Amino acid sequence: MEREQVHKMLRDMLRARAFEERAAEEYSKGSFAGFLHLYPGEEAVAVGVIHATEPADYIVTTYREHVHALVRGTPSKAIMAELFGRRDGICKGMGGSMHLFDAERRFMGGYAIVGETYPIAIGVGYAILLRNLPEAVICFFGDGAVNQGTFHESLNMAALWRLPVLFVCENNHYQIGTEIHRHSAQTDVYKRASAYNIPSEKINGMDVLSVYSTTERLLKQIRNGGGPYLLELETYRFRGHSMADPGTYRPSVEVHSFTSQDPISIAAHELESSYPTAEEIAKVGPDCITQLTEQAQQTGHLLEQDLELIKKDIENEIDAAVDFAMNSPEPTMDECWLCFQNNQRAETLL
Amino acid sequence: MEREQVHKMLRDMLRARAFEERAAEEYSKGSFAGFLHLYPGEEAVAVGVIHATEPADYIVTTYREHVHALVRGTPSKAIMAELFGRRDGICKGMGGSMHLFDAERRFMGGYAIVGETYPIAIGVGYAILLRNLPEAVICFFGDGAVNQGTFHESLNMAALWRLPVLFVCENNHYQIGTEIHRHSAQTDVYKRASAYNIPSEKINGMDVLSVYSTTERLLKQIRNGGGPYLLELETYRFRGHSMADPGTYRPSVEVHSFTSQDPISIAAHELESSYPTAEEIAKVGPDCITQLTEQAQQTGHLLEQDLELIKKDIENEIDAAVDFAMNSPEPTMDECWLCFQNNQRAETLL
Amino acid sequence: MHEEILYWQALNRALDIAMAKDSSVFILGEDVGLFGGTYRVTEGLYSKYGEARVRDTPISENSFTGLGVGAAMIGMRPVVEIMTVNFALLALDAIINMAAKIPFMSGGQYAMPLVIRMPGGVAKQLAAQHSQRLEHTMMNVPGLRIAVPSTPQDAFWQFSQAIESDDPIILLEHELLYFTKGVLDSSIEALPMHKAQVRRKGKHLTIISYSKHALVSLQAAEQLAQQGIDTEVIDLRSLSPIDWETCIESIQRTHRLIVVEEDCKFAGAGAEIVSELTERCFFELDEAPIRVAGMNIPTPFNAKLEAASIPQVEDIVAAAQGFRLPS
Amino acid sequence: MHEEILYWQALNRALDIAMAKDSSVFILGEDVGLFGGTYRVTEGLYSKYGEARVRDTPISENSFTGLGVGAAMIGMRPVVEIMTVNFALLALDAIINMAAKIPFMSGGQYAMPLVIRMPGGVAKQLAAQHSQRLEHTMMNVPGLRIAVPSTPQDAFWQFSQAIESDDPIILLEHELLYFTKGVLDSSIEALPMHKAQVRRKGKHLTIISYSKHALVSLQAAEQLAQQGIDTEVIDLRSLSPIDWETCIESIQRTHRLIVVEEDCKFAGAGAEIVSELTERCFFELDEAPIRVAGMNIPTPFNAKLEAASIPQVEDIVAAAQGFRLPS
Ligand SMILES: Cc1ncc(C[n+]2csc(CCOP(=O)(O)OP(=O)(O)O)c2C)c(N)n1
Ligand SMILES: Cc1ncc(C[n+]2csc(CCOP(=O)(O)OP(=O)(O)O)c2C)c(N)n1
Ligand SMILES: [Mg+2]
Ligand SMILES: [Mg+2]
Repeated sequence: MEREQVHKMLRDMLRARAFEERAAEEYSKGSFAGFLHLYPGEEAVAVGVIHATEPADYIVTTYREHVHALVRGTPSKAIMAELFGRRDGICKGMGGSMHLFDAERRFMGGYAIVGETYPIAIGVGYAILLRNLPEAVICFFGDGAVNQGTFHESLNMAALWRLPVLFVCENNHYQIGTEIHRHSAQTDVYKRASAYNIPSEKINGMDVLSVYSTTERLLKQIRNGGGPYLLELETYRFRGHSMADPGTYRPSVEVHSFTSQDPISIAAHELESSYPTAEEIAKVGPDCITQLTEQAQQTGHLLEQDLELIKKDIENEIDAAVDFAMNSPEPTMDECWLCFQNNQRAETLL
Repeated sequence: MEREQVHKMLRDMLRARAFEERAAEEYSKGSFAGFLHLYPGEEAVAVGVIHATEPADYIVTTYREHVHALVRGTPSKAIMAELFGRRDGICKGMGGSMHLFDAERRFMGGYAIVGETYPIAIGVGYAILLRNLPEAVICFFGDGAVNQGTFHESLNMAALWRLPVLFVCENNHYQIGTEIHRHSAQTDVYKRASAYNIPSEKINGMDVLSVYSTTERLLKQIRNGGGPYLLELETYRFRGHSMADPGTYRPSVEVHSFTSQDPISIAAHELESSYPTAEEIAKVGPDCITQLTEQAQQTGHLLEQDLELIKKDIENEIDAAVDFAMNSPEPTMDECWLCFQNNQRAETLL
Repeated sequence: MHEEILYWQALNRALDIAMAKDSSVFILGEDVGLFGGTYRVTEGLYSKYGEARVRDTPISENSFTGLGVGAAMIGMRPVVEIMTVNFALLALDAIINMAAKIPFMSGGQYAMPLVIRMPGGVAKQLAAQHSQRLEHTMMNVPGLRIAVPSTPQDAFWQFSQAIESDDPIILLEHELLYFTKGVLDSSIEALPMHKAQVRRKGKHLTIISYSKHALVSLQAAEQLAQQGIDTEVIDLRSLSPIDWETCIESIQRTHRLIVVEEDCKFAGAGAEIVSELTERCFFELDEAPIRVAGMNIPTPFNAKLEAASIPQVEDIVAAAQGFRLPS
Repeated sequence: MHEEILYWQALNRALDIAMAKDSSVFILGEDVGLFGGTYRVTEGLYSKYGEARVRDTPISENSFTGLGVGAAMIGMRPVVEIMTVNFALLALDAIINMAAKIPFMSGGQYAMPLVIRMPGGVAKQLAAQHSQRLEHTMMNVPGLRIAVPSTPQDAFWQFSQAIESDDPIILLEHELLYFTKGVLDSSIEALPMHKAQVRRKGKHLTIISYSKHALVSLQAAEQLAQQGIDTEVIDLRSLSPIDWETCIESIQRTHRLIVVEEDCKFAGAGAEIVSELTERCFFELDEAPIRVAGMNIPTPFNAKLEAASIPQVEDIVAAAQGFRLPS
């Protein structure tokens, strides 16, 4: 893999981590309320998958989607302002954390009702089919979401009509507090695809490089008319389900074993000579320090300045995003109605 | 297999056929309206399965359920009166053809919304589990019903909690006018069960003997705590989907090939020396005449009088059922409200 | 062009014209293709436009309705047929949580040019699970618009307008209307999508209704006329938005109001109509407004009870006779 | 026994008592067990009654609600928790087509001792998909009964009564009530399940409300009292059936009516209340009844807009001030 690409992915993982930790901080400060579902631990999934997409591809995702939007290219300030509910948010403050949409980047939305991403994805896929274009749809969903009826219904239709959809399961082993073996009779999510004659596989979702290369291969195949595919990515969230959930239902040894596989450290490892220092990494988040430090000690780190630069950049970016959000005005009720009636255009209703 | 048992099953198949053809006749005469979904061609399924049940087992089924109720033991007159919407109908005229319920016989209802049988069945199964009883639930559904989300959701829960449910797919290859390969990406229904780690198999649903013996074996296993199982029965409906559907979307060669497998003729074959005459069989329905006649000519028929007696009996029974239905009064609005408020008993609402 | 046509044919015509004109229009639903549609609305279109644009679906209401939502987001103009409104209970997440909310939640980034057609209402002995009317449920959802055409002309107009609109629109078609006949004049300009229409002028009282019961109300009005009661009948044509102005103008003349609906009375569509008009015309009303509506009971299978559970001509006549009219 | 207790604790208590007493009572829903319930209602029950009777479910709303229906048919008394009312849109087939209709369709053969609990309403910046109120949808379904307790005492009583009833009952719990405190007195006899309660006596006007907004209305009444406007506040406690007598008796004294609801105004619960009471008290009303209700818009995420989209104390006060009171 190109060093450049790895570099970009590591950078996006670091941005993702920094963005989310900052969002948590702002939430705790009371800058905004509501449900806030964070992504630390799962960065390799969104980063690996989305880096493999083309601008013409579409992305459909869930309420845990800040990072997906960020990686897709939505400016961090537009996302942060949305979390703050402000006028300059990507959805003008109407959607909030769980409902980021960015039409320009074909980012088809964050959905807060579990299981909604499938029908949206096959709908976009159906449109692509009718238009006969070399485009693909990426449909993200969690392990818990697999048990919603729409999974079954949508995968069947995707297979029947060979829709260009890559179904990506972010299997973090939990549906809020319910572990996968307590919510699914079949804990290998990828095996469920056979019920629809959809090919599938499971790979390590903590390894951004293989996520990237697998996705790249699959998307090519899908854009060439290969039909739908299901990719299961095993991953882990370091935090609780949302800010309201301390995640205490998980044995600490389990949490520890996964933090030692921190995807950021795994990616950094690939950049061989560019390991960050323990101090630098400390800023990323406590969960990966030990691991990264160890690796850094073992392999040495050459491009220290580069990494320092990246970190600095990111810090500045996120600071700027928060500033921007804070200074963006609250939307007015008039603006709210405009968003609502946007589609009526020149139509005469009565 | 005991000759007695085969005899009883053949008798029930003939009753089923006669009941349904008479229902069609009454419908055409205008004795009642609504949707009427008939069972000719599929008799071996209901008869084979239900003969293998115990009185303590429960049955959940669809809108195409007259025969299921009949075989379970609901008197034909109570069913016919329900089709007529009369007071002495099994549901007092409130439910009609698609909604037969018979609590006494643990016949948990005919459901007209495709996919409803699964949740009801797992609910009954869950109650059995909590009560720790050696009982099973039989859940019938069509091939089209497999694509409803509830199939997926319910089978997962059945497997997770090892509920005592036998899922029986009446695969007649059609969802109204849509053939199975046009509605399901996976046309072997039984293969879908693997997505939930549920064991399954497919057998010939035109062969009442194997349906019976397979079901008997499976129910024993389920009552002994073996967990859920999915049994796919390949069958065919000779008529259209309902009285509103002439079924013209099916190639006549296809219809012909299946009528030549008429389950009644297959069952009769087992009774070796008891073949009916062509004239006798003519009363059963036109679709199986040729086949039965041929077989009869080839093998001879000894217990002609027996069969004649059965046929006569059935004719009398169905005549009596129609008489009964016709003479049963229409329910009054008062009775209607009583059915509705039946559960409030002595409760003070306000 | 002025011709007699059946209601289903008017819908078929509207769809055919739209599909011929705009390749982004497609229809999907159970048995809409090869089979030609349960109520024939899609007859002939499968062979004309092919299976991709006239798509037979599995029995997966929530997901194929959601498919329509996704396709509409990127500029297609899907028409989803839900075989009957009763099955829409399975698709309400797609309709309410997705179609109605995405344009707003996205801050106005997405249009939602989606039409969802549903036959419904009490037909003939279809029993409780197949006789529902869900207008009240959909009315309470901001973002949805609801058309309830009662004539072939309106069916043609409103379906065509719905396909052209960028908002999600629900078309409720009463099952007993498909084989009713009426004039379709394609030369006259369509009424605005949601405008109510006064079907009969009258001075003693105003009946407001919609869909099949607008026609039942007209029959009642004819009977009342013979008794010297001159009844105005308004066919709302739309349940969201509602054309209050036409209603208010009428009440200002008649000072008496009956709202007729097939839906269960308790929390049905009529509740909103009576409530809003009372608030706005309180001092114009000489007597209490009356709802003539379906009984609060699941629809019984028995034919007589079924008929008794929804308003008949006589019920409306009796209600009108209860007024103390100025002589 | 007379104690201060939180709303969620009252629900927890009711369930605990019912489970201890009757082994046919069980609860199921997402994270009700090991996790202890999103709003703590099932806290402690998993360890006390085991995982079979406190069942964590997959995210399969329609089917686990339907599971409750099936179990209720053979005599269990299931309590289904739908994590929030918004997800009930996925379970409406089980609720409306199954739970509400089976007892009737079977000719009265089956009871349906099922309770479905759902948190809901506008809480704090949960955005459009998580801020809904579906009371209107459920009200229009004959066969369902709906309780909307606003205090710990009512939560305790009504939940206990719901579990004991053989009818399917929906318990709507406002998300902002769980951590409100109130007195629970287990020595006094419970009010009947669906009886409305006059929370404040008054002579100038009647406010009818329910759930959280009954409390908001009380606050408004206090402010109005300081301005010399003596307001009666009725907490309906039940949306189906509705205790009309209590409402009518009040209107006969005050002659003025305001209905307050958080739900969208258009075709919301208030429409039924105003409509029925207008029909029945037309000549008792001195002025047009008023609905103070939520705006007809999906709930915006922004906190200020969110607050502006539902009635606040000032909105109620302003509405009351609009009346021309006798001096
Ligand atoms: C239909 C529905 N039911 C329940 C919820 C509440 N809920 C939100 S997230 C969640 C867990 C989802 O788990 P999973 O799909 O594994 O995604 P993760 O949060 O782990 O990324 C639940 C139950 C919901 N939002 N929608
Ligand atoms: C949810 C729902 N969608 C659609 C229908 C209309 N409908 C009734 S029967 C049927 C076909 C069912 O096919 P299958 O499950 O194979 O059963 P079969 O009729 O062949 O016995 C359809 C689409 C329905 N009743 N319920
Ligand atoms: Mg998960
Ligand atoms: Mg079939």
